[in-house]
Amino acid sequence: MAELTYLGAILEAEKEEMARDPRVILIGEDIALYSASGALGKLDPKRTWNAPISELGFSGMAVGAAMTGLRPIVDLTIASFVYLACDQIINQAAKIRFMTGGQASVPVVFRMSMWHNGANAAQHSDRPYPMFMNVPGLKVIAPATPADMKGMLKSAIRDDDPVLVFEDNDLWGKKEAVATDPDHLVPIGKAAVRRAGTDVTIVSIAGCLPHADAAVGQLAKEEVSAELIDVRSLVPLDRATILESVARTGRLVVVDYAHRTAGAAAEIAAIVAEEGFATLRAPIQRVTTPDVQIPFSPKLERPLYPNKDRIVAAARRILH
Amino acid sequence: MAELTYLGAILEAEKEEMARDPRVILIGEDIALYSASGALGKLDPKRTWNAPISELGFSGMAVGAAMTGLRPIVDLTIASFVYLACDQIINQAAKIRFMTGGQASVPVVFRMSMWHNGANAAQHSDRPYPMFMNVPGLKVIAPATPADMKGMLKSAIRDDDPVLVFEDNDLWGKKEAVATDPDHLVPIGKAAVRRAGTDVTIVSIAGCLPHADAAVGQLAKEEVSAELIDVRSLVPLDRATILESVARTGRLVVVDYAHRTAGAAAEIAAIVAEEGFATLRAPIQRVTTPDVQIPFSPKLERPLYPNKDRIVAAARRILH
Amino acid sequence: MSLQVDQRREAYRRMLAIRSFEQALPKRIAAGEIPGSVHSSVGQEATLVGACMALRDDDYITGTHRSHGHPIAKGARLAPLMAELMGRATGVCKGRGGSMHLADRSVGIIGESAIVGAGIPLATGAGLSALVRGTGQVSVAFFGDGAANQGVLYECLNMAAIWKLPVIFLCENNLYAATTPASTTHAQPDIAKRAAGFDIPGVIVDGQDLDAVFEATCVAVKRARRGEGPSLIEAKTYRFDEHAIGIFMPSHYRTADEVEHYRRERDPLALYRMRLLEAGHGEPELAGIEHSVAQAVDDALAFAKGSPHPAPDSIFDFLYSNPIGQQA
Amino acid sequence: MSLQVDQRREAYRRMLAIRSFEQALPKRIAAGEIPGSVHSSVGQEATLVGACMALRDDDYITGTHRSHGHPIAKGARLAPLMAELMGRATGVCKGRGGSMHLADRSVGIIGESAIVGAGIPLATGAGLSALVRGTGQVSVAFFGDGAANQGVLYECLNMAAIWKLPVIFLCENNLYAATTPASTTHAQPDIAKRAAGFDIPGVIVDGQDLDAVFEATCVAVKRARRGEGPSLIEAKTYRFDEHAIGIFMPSHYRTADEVEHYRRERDPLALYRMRLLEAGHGEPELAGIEHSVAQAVDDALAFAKGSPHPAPDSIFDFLYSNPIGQQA
Ligand SMILES: Cc1ncc(C[n+]2csc(CCOP(=O)(O)OP(=O)(O)O)c2C)c(N)n1
Ligand SMILES: Cc1ncc(C[n+]2csc(CCOP(=O)(O)OP(=O)(O)O)c2C)c(N)n1
Ligand SMILES: [Mg+2]
Ligand SMILES: [Mg+2]
Repeated sequence: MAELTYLGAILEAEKEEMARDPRVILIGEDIALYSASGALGKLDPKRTWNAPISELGFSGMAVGAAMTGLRPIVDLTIASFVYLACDQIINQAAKIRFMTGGQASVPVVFRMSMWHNGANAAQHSDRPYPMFMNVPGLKVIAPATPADMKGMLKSAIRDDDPVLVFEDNDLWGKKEAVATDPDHLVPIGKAAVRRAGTDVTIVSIAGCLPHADAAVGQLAKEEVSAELIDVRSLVPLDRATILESVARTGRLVVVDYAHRTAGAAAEIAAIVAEEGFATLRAPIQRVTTPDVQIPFSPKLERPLYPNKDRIVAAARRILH
Repeated sequence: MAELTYLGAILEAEKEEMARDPRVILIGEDIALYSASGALGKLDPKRTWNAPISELGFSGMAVGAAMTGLRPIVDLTIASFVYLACDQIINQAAKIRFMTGGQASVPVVFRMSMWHNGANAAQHSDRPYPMFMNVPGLKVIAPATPADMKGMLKSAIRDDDPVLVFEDNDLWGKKEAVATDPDHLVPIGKAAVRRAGTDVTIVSIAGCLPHADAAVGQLAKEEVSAELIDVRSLVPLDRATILESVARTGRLVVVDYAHRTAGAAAEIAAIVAEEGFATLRAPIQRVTTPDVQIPFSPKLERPLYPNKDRIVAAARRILH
Repeated sequence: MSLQVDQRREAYRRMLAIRSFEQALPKRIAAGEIPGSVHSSVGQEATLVGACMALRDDDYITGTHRSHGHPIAKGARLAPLMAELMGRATGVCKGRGGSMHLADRSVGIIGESAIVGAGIPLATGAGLSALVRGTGQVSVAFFGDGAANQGVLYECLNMAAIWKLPVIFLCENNLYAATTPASTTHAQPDIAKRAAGFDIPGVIVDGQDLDAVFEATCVAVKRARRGEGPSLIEAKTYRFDEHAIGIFMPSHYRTADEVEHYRRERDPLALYRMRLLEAGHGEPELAGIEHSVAQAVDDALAFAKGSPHPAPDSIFDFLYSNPIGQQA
Repeated sequence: MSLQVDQRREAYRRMLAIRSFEQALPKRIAAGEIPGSVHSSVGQEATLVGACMALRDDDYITGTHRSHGHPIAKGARLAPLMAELMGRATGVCKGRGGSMHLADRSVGIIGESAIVGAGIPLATGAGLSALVRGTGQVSVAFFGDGAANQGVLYECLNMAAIWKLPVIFLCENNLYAATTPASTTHAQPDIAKRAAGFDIPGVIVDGQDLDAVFEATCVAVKRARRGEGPSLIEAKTYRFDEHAIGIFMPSHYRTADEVEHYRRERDPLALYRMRLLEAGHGEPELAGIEHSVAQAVDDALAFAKGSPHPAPDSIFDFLYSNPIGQQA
């Protein structure tokens, strides 16, 4: 085990996988920067491609490279730029294996970070994972701890399907002990039960985990036993763990930084309303960012996101 | 009133609005075709722009034109091409009014048709409205009848915000009597109760309406009184009409052609599980297209979509 | 570079195979055996085959919605293509792809994209892959004049140039994009001229002349394999049929005279046949090829019709490398 | 075309306003008064002002993430810009936009887009709009060398050319995109050369020379207003500061010598000041301008600091033309 930050975990995962597998390459804007900084060690120039600002083009190139023997990692830097690459991700990466009857695999990873509370305003603050959840053929992950980030990013790089990795820049500085074994993977598709509880199930998505965790702590002081599930992977989604928990607690709060309408929280609520209805004893609560663009002013931005108080309040609403 | 097909309603709405307001222009690929055919009458060449295949470019141009005094209608033809234009729709059209503190309006309409059962395969068969529902600042409509299409498309053209209009090519040939008054509008944001009922609420999205209607007919034969709501508008969504209906029936089936995960049906299910839980007497049912790409083979494609039998089966599951 | 004797035979065979394959389709569509619509490459055979004859078997190509010609030009077997058009389980894409997506991986095709222009970055990426893996392969992106207005082309020209990727950008300029004449949507008529801004050679060839296309492609391939980077080739060609067959398509956008002129004077098959005769290939030899191609198309039709449809419960196959537990 | 006496004064005033405005920021960031980071246009003032001096007040422009220079060059008042940087309700964008988005509509700015390249189609569309409405307005898209690799530029060059739109594509080529030298991401160094493929004039000017930029823009504007279509102008310029201020930015990607050279030899303000003196503008006159600009920046700071923050419950304002019933 070694102490790693969330950001360090990303670099470590890339470094290990690039060392392990010569097919792994990196492509993105300004990445000469971090390879130059030595963060990835000494690398063959043919393994890191410092790209022009051409998101659609190099994302599509990564798909073409993935079909022909490489395993590219595309660094899209900030998630708000992914819209430029949507056609290649949705119409190509997600569809090619299916559309060719399995003649081709598309082992490509698209990484992107989501920014909060940095006064970056509407064009640099999106959390667009919900839209990709609606696209069959993609896998979508949003790890919330350094250990998960390292283990799941490594799983993503070794996966034969396209994987979108959403990183929360809120978490970049977060530190914890992480496995150093280069073959230690965290599987894609399994949620983590962070705290066991009996009164209410709190499902946390991506960077909401610290807030949800704080909320569970607060609820414990009020003698409420909350179970905390960190979904980690949005597609595939670990329905079983969520349903099993709600079957015991009868109550569900879903916490998500993304916009409310047709988001990840809506999907989890719908699954439980459909398959867990018999055990549900109270209205499902979604604690999300409201449907508004992200403003520049920190005074406007900060209150928008889910936080401990909003989560605790949601739990209280359905407990009493 | 005059008999119009769904496709005819689109042309009639465009023709009337172009006659009414010189600021309305049309831009898209191969549209010289339908203006040449006379479908829009005699038009100033400065009002119809037969575009190169440059979806991102001309969508962005429409946004720029909308900010400077025009009211462009962008014909993206098939919805699967919208991914190319996502950046301009999501990062610009949806954000500009907010991001500039109201200095600019973006009265632009993006039209796109969704294809079913035509053996068009994965790259021509998407129903991508769910992803745009997650983007604040956009309005999203999916009318299911000629009268609604005419009245709502006209409302969209007169709206000061960007509106995405999803058309179902299943419905193109559908005919009905439509108001000829050029000022007859159908408002955006109001659902239509197509059939009143007391035992179960069936919420239909876009082109599912004929199937849902057939299902209601079938259920009536079985002495089940189903209420049928056609949402028509996805953003804004008429929550009140849905919640009020479920409050009476206690049961909900949501029918949608789009993929299941994080789709429009998930949002409606989540709203009811959150705000209508007290009145809900049975699990919510989503009848959707499963999370798989659309195959070429008609034998594979046809069974994927919601149809009368699947809707009736879903209703039965929660009635008995 | 010019084609050797048996290469000439093979080139003629492939051009004829495209033509005969395409010409067999309307009847099958009318009979309801082929669902949907098809986009035929009749008229453009010399461009497709001329380019592919300059390639190794393991070189990559990407094509377009007009997807039947590319695999045949690259040497694909006809039967799995025809079975795909009929949506059968034995189709090259297991019935999932259909007419706009006849990508046959066994001959190096990594995509026939029905999203106009979207195959271009795939081919560029395959070139990058070949470079990284050091295989000496090249990659050809086929695209239309319409596709040449998609911005992604310029992004890829630039990246291929700065990284000296072994990629050939091959524009099939058939003068129209669906119903839209290139003359109304292109600032100037020569797409090849757009290459100079990216320091890439841009050449124009007569796309109805197989040898001309072959030679230009050979030059580009040599350059690419030597590590000198990409080229753009614009083949001026013509589509003899309507944009699509099996769906209503207006024809007002070009004159009957123009179509007639190309069919009569600029038919790549007729032109090449004449050239073969001049070069000493006798009538019997050509008739032999013609007979065998006709037979191959008949065999493909029989194979396709005799093949099973995919089973509805196989719907989730090929979506992911492993099933992830989707629900029907 | 050359600038008249009072235009020269105004040009100097605007350049100086950009410089002084930008230079006031680091202290305010350090003091926590400006949240986030800012991208300064110091070094690029002659390009911005030279181009805008050739425009009418009602002409349109779109800018970039480096968004302070464009509005000031177009004549905007400083106070609402500064208030915006401080996230105040009196800001030009009511505190919603911030540093990357100082679009001031009152001077014709229809977008400062932080999505690299995305302002280009907006400006092209404004040109189309001017043409349709017959107003004689022109539209200028400012964009960087980095943005020049976004495909959308070529889509817009082409459409502007075929429809003869009154649009000027103005590339601020400051040699770097964030940490990436243009020499590593552009197939050849001159972005202007990419215009020829679209039959558009492409000219290169010294972006540190206000008069040169002004003259080139005048030619393009005249052409545009006459209905002859678009032009591309590439101004070779240089960014004196780091890519962004207020966030960690490495500086290894260019040498200190290079930066020093530009600051010393190629400072557009110093160069223009010298030219004004040569042209007979006396020291007292220039000192007067300098004093009034310093005062204006101070006033802007005071206005901004004295302004209220937006009220949290106003969050849904400006999202739609009418509230649609969003939930907090
Ligand atoms: C991105 C996208 N936009 C539009 C279409 C609709 N469409 C299909 S083929 C076509 C014309 C393509 O023209 P060109 O590239 O010249 O190829 P050709 O059909 O002439 O072979 C169009 C507009 C599409 N399939 N994809
Ligand atoms: C689409 C997109 N990709 C990447 C970025 C991140 N980014 C911000 S500024 C920048 C460099 C832009 O370079 P250039 O266009 O030359 O403008 P300059 O900063 O030099 O003024 C990059 C890559 C972005 N904002 N938008
Ligand atoms: Mg064409
Ligand atoms: Mg730059």
